[in-house]
Amino acid sequence: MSETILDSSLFRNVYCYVAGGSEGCVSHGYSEGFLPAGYEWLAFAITAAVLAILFIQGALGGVLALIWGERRILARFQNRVGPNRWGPFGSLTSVADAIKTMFKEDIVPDQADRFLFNLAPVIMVVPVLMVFAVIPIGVGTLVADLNIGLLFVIAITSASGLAIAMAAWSSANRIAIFSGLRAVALLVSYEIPMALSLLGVLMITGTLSMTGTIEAQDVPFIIVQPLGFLVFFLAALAEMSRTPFDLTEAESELAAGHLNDYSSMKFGVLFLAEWAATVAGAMIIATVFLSGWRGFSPIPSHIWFVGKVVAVIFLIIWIRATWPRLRIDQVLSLAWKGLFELTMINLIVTAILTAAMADREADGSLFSAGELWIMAAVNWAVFFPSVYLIGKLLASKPYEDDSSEPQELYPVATEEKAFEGAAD
Amino acid sequence: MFSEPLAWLIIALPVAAFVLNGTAVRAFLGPQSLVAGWITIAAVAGSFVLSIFALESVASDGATIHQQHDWIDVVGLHLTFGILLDQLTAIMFVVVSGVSLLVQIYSQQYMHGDRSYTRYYSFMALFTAAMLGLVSSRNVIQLFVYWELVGISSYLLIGFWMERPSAAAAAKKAFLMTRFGDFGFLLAILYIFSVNPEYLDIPALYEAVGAGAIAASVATWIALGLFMGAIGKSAQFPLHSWLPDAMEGPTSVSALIHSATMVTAGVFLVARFFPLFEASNVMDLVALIGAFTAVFAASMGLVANDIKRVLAYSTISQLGYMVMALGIGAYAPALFHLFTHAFFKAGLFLGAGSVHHASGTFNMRFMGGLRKDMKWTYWTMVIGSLSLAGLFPLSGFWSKDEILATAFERESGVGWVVLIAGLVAAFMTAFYMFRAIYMTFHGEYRGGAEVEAEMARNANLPEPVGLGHTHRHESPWMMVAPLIVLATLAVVAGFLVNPLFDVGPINKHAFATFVTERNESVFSVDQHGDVPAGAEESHLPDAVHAGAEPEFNIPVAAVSSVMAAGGILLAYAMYITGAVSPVAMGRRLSAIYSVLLGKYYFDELYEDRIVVRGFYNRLARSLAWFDTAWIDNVNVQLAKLTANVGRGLANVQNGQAQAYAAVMAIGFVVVLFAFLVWGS
Amino acid sequence: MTLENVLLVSGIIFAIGLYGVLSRRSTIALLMSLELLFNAVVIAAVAFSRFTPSAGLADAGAVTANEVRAALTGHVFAVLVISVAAAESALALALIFALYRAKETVEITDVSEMKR
Amino acid sequence: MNEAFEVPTVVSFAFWVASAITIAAAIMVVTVRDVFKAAVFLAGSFIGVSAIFFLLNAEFVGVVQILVYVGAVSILIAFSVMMISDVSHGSQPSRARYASVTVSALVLAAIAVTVYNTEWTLNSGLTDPDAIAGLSGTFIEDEIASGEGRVRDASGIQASDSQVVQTGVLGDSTGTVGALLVREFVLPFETVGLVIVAALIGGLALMRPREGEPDPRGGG
Repeated sequence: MSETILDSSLFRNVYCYVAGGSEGCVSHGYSEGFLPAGYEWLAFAITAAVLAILFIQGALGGVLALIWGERRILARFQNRVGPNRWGPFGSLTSVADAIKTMFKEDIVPDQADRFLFNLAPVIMVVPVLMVFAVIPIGVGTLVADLNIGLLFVIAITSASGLAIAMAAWSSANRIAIFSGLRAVALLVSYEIPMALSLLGVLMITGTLSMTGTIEAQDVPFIIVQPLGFLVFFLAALAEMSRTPFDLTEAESELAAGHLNDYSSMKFGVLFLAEWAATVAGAMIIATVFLSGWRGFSPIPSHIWFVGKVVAVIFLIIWIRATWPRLRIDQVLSLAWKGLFELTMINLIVTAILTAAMADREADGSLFSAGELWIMAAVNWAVFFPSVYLIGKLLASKPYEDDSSEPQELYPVATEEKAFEGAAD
Repeated sequence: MFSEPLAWLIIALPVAAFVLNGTAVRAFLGPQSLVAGWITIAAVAGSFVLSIFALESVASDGATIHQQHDWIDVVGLHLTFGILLDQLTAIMFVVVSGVSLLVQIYSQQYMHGDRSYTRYYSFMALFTAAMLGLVSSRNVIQLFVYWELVGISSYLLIGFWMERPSAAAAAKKAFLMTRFGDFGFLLAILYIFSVNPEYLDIPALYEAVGAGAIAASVATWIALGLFMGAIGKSAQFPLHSWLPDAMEGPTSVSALIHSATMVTAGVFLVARFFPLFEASNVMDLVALIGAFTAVFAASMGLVANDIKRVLAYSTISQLGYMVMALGIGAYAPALFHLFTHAFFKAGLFLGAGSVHHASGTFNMRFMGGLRKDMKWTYWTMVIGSLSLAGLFPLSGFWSKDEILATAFERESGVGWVVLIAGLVAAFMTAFYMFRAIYMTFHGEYRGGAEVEAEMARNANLPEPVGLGHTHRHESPWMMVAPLIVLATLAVVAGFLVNPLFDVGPINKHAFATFVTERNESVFSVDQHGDVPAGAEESHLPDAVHAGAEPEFNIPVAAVSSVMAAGGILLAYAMYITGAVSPVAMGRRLSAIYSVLLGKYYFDELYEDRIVVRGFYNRLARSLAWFDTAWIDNVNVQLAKLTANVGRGLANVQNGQAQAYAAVMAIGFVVVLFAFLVWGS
Repeated sequence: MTLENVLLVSGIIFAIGLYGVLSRRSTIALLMSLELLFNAVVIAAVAFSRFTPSAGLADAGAVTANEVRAALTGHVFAVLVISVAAAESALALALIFALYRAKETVEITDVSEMKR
Repeated sequence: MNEAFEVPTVVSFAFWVASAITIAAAIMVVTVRDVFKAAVFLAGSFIGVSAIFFLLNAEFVGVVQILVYVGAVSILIAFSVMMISDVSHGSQPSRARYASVTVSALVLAAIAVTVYNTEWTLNSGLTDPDAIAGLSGTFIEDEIASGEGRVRDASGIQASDSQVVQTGVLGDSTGTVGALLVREFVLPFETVGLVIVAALIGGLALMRPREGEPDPRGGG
């Protein structure tokens, strides 16, 4: 189709294999494909389908691996063995679970709105899978190098709130609706710090493209943008509804919230979407803050990327194993009173730094490693006092619940929380 | 050469202190944090050091006119701003930042424990910044902005203890009366603008005046307006009555704002536009108003019982001195007096604060005998009073004497008036200052704040506000040290700065020469120096005319010294020996006494006669009648008509928003089709 | 896809939104229809930006980068309109909530205090 | 017809598909009873509009459309529907249905007639090669940034001129729109910011529980 799309080597490889004779491919050195000229649109469709299947399968595989890995690692943390029966080290347990889920009965509640009830899993999973298309998992290995990649990711993932609202509403279940309300409030709140924390990175790179972001990272942005990383990481945890922000599907309290009435493969798809979101989130963090596929030479870029993603996922699991869950008011006030301020501080400091640093506007070049190190030094100097200050301000006002005392009503709730990890 | 960023830094440092105190310190460290004081002291100290450098730079390199920056640049309006660092500015820089620094140090103890300590320091920093900006403004509108900033910070500080109704009222009064004068200032600015917007730039104005490009009549109107602003700010007659009331603010505020700096802004304004005044016909008016104020205010000071009010009247009187000096063209002596007056008057005010610290009251009737308890305060105040009275060889003597000598030299009618007024005022000044000293420090202790409160209770009067606790001892060193510094300056500043003959490295008439002969943009150099090319046609006054080298006139000095000594002696006779009974004197001259005690009934004139009777009863009533009988009536008839029409049309409104939207859409379609059919 | 066709699509969406504004009774549904109106306008703005030249480009001759940028004014307006629409919807929802709290209803036909 | 402004058939086809989806979803929005379902269709319609934007080479506007409308506005509306129990039983169409249809049809007719009766000055009528190069070809980014350089044809660019050569305005609009927003249109941009702040504060003020009323945080 257009030159831009052919920049992606992955796409080019498949496309030009199918339609090698087309104009763009010849200039890239491909000789001949098996489709005649004039059928470029067919080649395009075939390529798209092939890549889509490839990436969805990849994402699914990643999710299965993640589920297995999480259960194993959590078990380690909790001094258990974890799944170890099916396959080597229990690695096929997830597959078995998936098969079991598929063969369960598909139940639709009587009062449910069938249309929305069936649509919700689709809306939930499609945006997450679309995110995989713009993440470069190696040099040139991505479906589409959008020049608005980061914005695309933020925009596309924001649709998941609608899916949750649909799932909750169509279940016609009070608990699901309450859970859905909480989830939507949480998602909407955390989208703001998430987007704003990326602005700091954006100011430094001057591009929204994922590839451009990686290329700008002579120094990984986790070092240059500590505040941005902290906020983005926490906001991403909340968006993926991971511990400690997983109160929307708190199994012990809300009976898995908006997923309550789903069963069989619809449940499977919703569940898949959440875990795929974790993988996607870890990939974005690795791309934006850990310099993506960059590394030193003998090890191929794909391995670097996967290694970084695994590290981020391990961190997420670690947090799940160690931290208790927050209350909804704590979660929301963290977003509005904590992370929002931190992003503002980060934005101001970064804006001043980028303005003061170089005349990038004049020559259009990126910041050099030295300049990035200076930025990193200033940002770290700002990081500690501001986190301390905001933390102090947040901690200074305990929540006063004047309506009732929930602890008296449910005295066992706290104990259940302690064993929540073991229930997996 | 003093670079422009440094000059801006002089202003920016207190601004930074203001912002820091007002936001961060108050929010994070609380309203009583001592840090606020240290921040302001550090900032003002920085400004002071930079001011010294600025003065040194001007002394060695001459005036620096920094470049203009665009402020507003739209069609038909081009405003600029910039720094004008000339001799006048340099001296004002040093005076303002120096006195401010001492006052800030003093306040650290004086305001200790006040519940709005941080607010005090942020306002003081704001004031200092505004005053420093005022004296260094290059553009008249820039100057006006700072002028109003000075006014607002004065308002905020007078009303600092706003929980007291009297303080709030005093702040309001000060603000309104100075605003009244500012109105004239604003008119003058508008007039300058209408004549030629370029003249808003002060150096350009100097140049135009020097080239005779501004007609005398034009200059007169501008100068009148400017002088109106000066009258308001410098509390000259007839806009004087706000200054005594302004003593409701903290004493340190009075010391900084209402004696040494802000009130001299009016004098500064006249000095800043001195060539314009010279070219106009208002110089005599300036001299007469100044002379009248000098005597008039001093006379009210004779009978005041509140020590701060005595000092306030004295301030007005001394400002009148400066204004009348400017009026007779004695530019250098006026500034010299401004310079010396700043030190001893600030010292006296700080001393009054120190006395209040010990006795808990400002009312001199309840003081007495404090000499034994507070030696440092006593001696510094005596030195200040002697200097203010103008006794040889203290600084007040030299500066006052130059004014009188110049008046004597003028040998004109106005000159004689000024001379006589100056002598009378000198006598009165000496009397009331020593009356104050004797009532405060000599005799028996009369109980202080507790007794005053008790007497008020016995007489069924409301308890006087602002009373503290009596604990008779010397104030802490942080308060005494500024007093000592100021007293030292009051002793030596006058002679050392502007000696009659060469003293070591200091040249003869160093100060006067500095502000006049070196100031070539305002004064053409006299016959001693080089006459610049084209100076023959120049309309600028020459330096000698502006009082650069007055002859030391021994008869005048002797007469003024005798007058001052006579005043002191009279006070001694009345309040120490009792040879002349104050009570008997008051009874014999009861008519004059009550007029003086009633402050010539100016407050009553303004509030009762002019505002209540004039405005409210006459003007407002007649306007109200016109309003009801004509304007309202027309409206009522129109409203009735509208109501009748509306009642008929109301049925169109059915309250359904969608119906309105539908009508709107139909209207859109109609307009569009009409356009398609008949349009284009 | 010509300018006329895009504008026609925009007009159709506008008309649908207008129908919604005129016929729905629930204020929330009304708000949704309003958003459709906004969208129609934004489509038109972007379409003009895509298909019509800016003033400087219309007369052949020198073309500067600024004039090329001016061709994207429509996009800028689109972004501004979208932002304002977002603010508007937030405020409208707050109004709806306030209405619901005050009158226990969100039907616009029940809100006719402005009558007479 | 210039080559550069010709719309490919595939894009045209995609446009009609997107328009059909958008219009169908929009019709559902205004006709369906269940308000929540209407909100979901509204989101669908928004996505369709965003697709139209992409096809009109307005990628940035398209993404903003998804971000703001799908990600925020429709979620907010769905949220409100969930909070306000009054609408859960659906929204009855008002009595003025047929009048509304008439009025809307009139407006549509007016728009259609206007659109097809106007002589539009189209880009495709341009003959100046510079203009065509600027609108469809390539040019150097820093010239655009400074606003001074003349647009040059892609072939005229030497490698030394600039490292960054980007596709023409109609190809990649994001950077240019961003520059426009913070340079030429900075005042409207800031004003919109103010409007949003005002709307937020207004919303908060309206939602605040008044004296004696139950706290809305109690949940609808």
